[in-house]
Amino acid sequence: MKRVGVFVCHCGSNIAAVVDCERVAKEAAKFPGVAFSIDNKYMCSDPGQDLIKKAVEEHHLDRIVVASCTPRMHEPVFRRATENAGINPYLFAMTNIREHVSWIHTDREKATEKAIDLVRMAVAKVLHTVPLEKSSIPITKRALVIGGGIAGMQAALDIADNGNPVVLVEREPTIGGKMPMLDKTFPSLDCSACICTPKMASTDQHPNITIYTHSEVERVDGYIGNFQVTIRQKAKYVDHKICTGCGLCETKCPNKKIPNSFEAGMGNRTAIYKAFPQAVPNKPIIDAANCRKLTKDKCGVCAKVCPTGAIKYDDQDELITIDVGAIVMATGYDLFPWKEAYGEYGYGKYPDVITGLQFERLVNASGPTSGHILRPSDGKEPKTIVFIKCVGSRDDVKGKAYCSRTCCMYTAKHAHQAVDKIEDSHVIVFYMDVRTAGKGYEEFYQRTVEDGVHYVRGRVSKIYQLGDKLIVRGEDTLLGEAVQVNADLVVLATAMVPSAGSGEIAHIVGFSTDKDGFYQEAHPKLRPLETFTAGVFLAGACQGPKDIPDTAAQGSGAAAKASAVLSNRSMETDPLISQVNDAVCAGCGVCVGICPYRAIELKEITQRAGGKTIARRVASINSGLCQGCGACVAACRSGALDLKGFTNQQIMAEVDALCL
Amino acid sequence: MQGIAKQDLNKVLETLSGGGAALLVPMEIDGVTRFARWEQGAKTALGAGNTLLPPKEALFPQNEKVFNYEMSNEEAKIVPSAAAAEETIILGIRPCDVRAIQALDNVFLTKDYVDELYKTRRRHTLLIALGCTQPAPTCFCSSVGGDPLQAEGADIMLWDLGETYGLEALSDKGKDLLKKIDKFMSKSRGKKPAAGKFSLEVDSRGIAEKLHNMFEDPIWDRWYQKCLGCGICTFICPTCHCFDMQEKHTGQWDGYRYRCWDSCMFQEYSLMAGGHNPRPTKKERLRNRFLHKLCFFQERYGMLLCTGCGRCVRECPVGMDITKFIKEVSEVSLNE
Amino acid sequence: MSDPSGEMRELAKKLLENGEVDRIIGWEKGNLWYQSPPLFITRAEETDRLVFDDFAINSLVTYLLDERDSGKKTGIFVKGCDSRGLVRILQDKQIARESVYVIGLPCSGKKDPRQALSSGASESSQVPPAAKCEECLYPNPVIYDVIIGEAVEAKAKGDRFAAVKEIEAKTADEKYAYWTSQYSKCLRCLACRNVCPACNCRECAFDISKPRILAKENNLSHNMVYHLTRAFHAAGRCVECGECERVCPMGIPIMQLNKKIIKEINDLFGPYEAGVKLDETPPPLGTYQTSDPEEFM
Amino acid sequence: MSVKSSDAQEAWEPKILAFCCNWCSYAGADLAGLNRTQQPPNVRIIRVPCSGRVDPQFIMRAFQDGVDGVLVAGCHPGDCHYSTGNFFARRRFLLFQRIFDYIGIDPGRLQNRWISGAEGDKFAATVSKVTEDIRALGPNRKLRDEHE
Repeated sequence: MKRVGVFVCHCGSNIAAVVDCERVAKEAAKFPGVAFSIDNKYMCSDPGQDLIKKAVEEHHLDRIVVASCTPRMHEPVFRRATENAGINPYLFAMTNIREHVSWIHTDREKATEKAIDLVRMAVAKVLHTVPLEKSSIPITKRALVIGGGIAGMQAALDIADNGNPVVLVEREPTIGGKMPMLDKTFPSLDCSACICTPKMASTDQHPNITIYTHSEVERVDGYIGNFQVTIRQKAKYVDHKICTGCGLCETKCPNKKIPNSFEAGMGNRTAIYKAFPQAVPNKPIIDAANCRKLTKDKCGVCAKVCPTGAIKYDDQDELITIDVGAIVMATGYDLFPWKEAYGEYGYGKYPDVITGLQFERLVNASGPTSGHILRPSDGKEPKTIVFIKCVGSRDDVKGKAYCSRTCCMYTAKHAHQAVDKIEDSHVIVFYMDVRTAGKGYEEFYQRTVEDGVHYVRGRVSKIYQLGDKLIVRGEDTLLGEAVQVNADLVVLATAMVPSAGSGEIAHIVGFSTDKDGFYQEAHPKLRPLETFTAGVFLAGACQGPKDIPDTAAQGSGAAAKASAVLSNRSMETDPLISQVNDAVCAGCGVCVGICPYRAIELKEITQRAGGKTIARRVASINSGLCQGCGACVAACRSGALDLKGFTNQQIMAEVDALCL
Repeated sequence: MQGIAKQDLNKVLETLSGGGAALLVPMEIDGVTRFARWEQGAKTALGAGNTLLPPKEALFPQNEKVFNYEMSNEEAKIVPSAAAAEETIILGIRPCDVRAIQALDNVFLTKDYVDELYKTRRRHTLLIALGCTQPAPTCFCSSVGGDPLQAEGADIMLWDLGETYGLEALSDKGKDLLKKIDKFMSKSRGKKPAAGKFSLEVDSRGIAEKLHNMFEDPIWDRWYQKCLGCGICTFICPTCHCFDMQEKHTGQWDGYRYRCWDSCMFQEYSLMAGGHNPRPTKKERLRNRFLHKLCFFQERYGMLLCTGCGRCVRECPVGMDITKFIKEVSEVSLNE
Repeated sequence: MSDPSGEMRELAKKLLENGEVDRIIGWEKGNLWYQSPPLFITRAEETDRLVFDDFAINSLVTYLLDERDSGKKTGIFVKGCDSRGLVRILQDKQIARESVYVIGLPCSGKKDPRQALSSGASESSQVPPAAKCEECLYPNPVIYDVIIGEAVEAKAKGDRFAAVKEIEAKTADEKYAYWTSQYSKCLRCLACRNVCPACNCRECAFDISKPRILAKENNLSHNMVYHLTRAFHAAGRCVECGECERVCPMGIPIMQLNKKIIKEINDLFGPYEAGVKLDETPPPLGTYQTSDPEEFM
Repeated sequence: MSVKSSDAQEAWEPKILAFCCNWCSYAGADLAGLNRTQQPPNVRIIRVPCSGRVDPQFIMRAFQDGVDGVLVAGCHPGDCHYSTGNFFARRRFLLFQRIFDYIGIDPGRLQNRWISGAEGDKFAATVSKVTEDIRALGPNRKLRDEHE
């Protein structure tokens, strides 16, 4: 016979002022299974919790019900109190007679009746509880960071500094991401490369960090603490163990006219190349598609000139398998492909309509023009420069509905640089709004305006070429009049979009993306770094557009989350998760597709049936992944699945208790 | 033979139900023919042959309260349920169904076991049987020891003579009842009619003895496969009488225990508390049903538990035909 | 339609003789002229018993569930409606596709033995077509290894949901009175469940005693819950074979509820035909669209 | 299970059951309490992790047992703590409400709402509205497992 103890809290006068707690306790004593029942001024106080302990001893209770405040606050407290009293903490039920009764009702009689009902339901539920134990899963103390931009480097460094090994996988031949391409950073106008390349070097040199560049994650199995990752190291054709990075091969390579993506198409590179002089690793690879040796079996110059014999034309892709305990996603962003969407800006047919990133290369001292702003068409210095903001952002017809957050500031920076670098320049910015939320951002923008940059509120409706001028037509919506500018150069502040292939890698790792393809955080406010897949965290622009300080902060945040996972040898899992009754499960698999955490798979079991042993497949719950939402349970027709702590039987008992 | 004119039937029914007795006659209700309480103006289905639902529910309802209980944390109290004691007349019951009630009497009233609930109902029930002149295509009472025209065990026997119903009291209770409707009685010229031809016929002699040795016979492997495992045959059978006992809570502490029809064709029927099922597949369950009908009951009570009403033959959705089974059994040669 | 029995027997014989299948499920002639019940054979010499006449109405596919663990291969005959039931069972992973050899039979409609009896007919030509066949949308098998006979045209005419709309037009109390009159009749014989290809669980929720979701007591409330639960469990999965309604001895219009659900699923979540394509995504209640109708704001 | 059919005589008060998901609607109810937003005392809440946990079986059971109305509340679509649970719940209950309507149970007796943890006022307003609706419909007898 089960022996339930019921404890009714007054919460000072918070409950007792409206609910007759003594009467609730007296009524509760008559409920089936209740062996002891009492009311008390403050159940959460030490004397209140001691009361539970004493009552358990004196009345040999084996289950506890506390009627007090919201379980969202004190459930852990009373679970512990139950445990301290020598009872399994899950043989406990709590009901809320404060927020849901005394604070919202004034009629003492009706409030008391409601409280009695709620206690009866909790008693009915607790009678159907069974002892539950937390289980534990081992943790592999190593992290994987996917993406070697500023977010990924920051995350890798912080995890590594925490003492855990990190594997950093970067698709490009160098880490660094987009930041080294930038000239200056707003609002401080620091040299971007000057603060970024030391970070790249630190990442490279950190003893706990292993970098795989020119590599992609091909497969991820397992779950938090226990991921198995397969990395494809693409063929580099240069043995980096031998190569000294002397650079001789690059100077001798005859194929010199390959557009360099690092220069955003504004400059060229050779077929054997490093993306830029400070690339990490600072060793070249061969771009197989453009190498004459690899495509036509001619040339072979690099092998001939290489002083160490590092060139390996027969290099192959290599698959590397590692175990990790946590994963940080830092796959960054790309620019919105404006040429496909904006006919009014010429679909890319005017060479002097460029993007902000291209402008970065133009003003960069290490860029193709050595930092002189020269327009691509004729190499002349532009005098009149038009900047257009929100190209692809805040435009749900042609582009994206969202704001890309960084464009207002980098456009202000660009405008400032143009005014600064070009004498007698005339700089016009077409904008929808100016958004400068950030430390020192508004001041920077005001400075730009004071510099003489002309801000026009309105969209540009048309750009066309006339002679060597670009005719920019728009509207000044503040003055309500048409505006025309005869410009030498037009710079588009294009939207940020998730980097190419980010959806595929999300699928491989096993979490979801939002409607724009950015990675879906577990909660937009309170869990911005987590995904729904336990052990997978987000950093940087892969989660949504953001600037460098936010990205760095998120990198550190994700690192803290990942480090927390790796800080233990094993981790406890909440026992309030789904369970399968193998005998009942028919293995239809409807639950597999419903689980948002990929926590259910069909596994084979053997079973005795009709005198023989048969093998069949049934659902199986991964306790490391299941979060206990119960969606699978409600979808299970036969009732083979159930949710511990919220079982069908418990809920039915609560329903019955309400009415009987 | 005495008789009543068919045109007086309503008045006769009115008189019979007038004394406060429940008069159950075949009626069609929401598309189902069954024995239901006749009230003034109700249309009978006397001529429609066998009802879909047998009259057993009048004596053995699908749900029946056994006792009430009241409990507290200290004690439990049982309050016996008062058995219904309403006078009941079942009119229009066919001879096969009367024989079925005799089988139920055997189960519930003999062999040192008396079921009080059944006994009370039975004692207050009077049977007015209607002989069958034209057997339905699924009828086979004559093949299992029945007589379509004579219902031994009924209180009154009726025959459809065209314009009139011929009448004959078979018991003292029947004679007393006939006095009540004396004024509608006339001397009928007709005599007990002759039975029509059966289209289903099978020789069931010796079936019990033969099946006694056929528990492990391969015949069951052939027969169980098409069975759906549903309970149609048991629920519409006039003789099937298995029940389950369950409790229903009507309050925190109060409730009642009831019994309700169960079916040996259900997987859950023979499932034991620990999870073992001695009749794990449809084969064992079908075997049990047929053996109970055609062997075990005969051995215990001296009659088959099949009265040839043909309901299962008619209603089984997979065409399970007990006459065909009997025939196949008779063709089996048992070599020791 | 010409009688395909000859071809059926020949094929069945070949399949059993060369060991391609371990058994065949088809139909045979019953004791009475209006019965063609299911037939199970394992020996080539029994194949002459196979028939495919007006009364071969039973779907045979649920019998595959009885042998789902045996590892045996079954040759099975399917009509259009039966084949959708087979797809249902395959999609629910209850049997492997390799464990069945599917012989398709285009079907222009069958007759119901109970109707034959109640109509007082003495031969097949006097018996009207079965109710479920009048509404047939898929007379040709949607899945098969081999097909015997020519494809036939769907004969369903008029509004598929006419009966549903008639009920929808009633007031709440009229609806409830209607369903009360129907569900009060239910014996809970479970024939509708046992014959249903969508009811392919190993253990039915109704048979589980902890918690018992449905009391064994037979009353209107429990009968309603039985029927609503069953319909909801089959929601988006019902293949409209109509077997549930055919086997019901009490004449409960079970398909009127199933069809209502089909109609609503089509309206709410877009057109969907259960059991038509083997490689289809999860049934409508096993998935969602963020753009699903929003009524709960 | 089931109910005594004696509630007609005394002043009838609607008996309403609410299933609230732990993360949004239950938190919304807590917030309404915190704000001391007065509500009719007719609703009893069963806390579940997610609206996706709510099996229509529970709702039928509640009506069998004798409640007059049921409210199922969850996070707004897109805000589910478990990301997708309420999308499944939405499909399930869009359909189930229509089934209820079809057998003659007034759709007002089974209501669904999305209520976030920040919407204490919405929670209180919903409780008031549902209570009013059910009061207007009167005691429910349909689907009820009645006995003497």
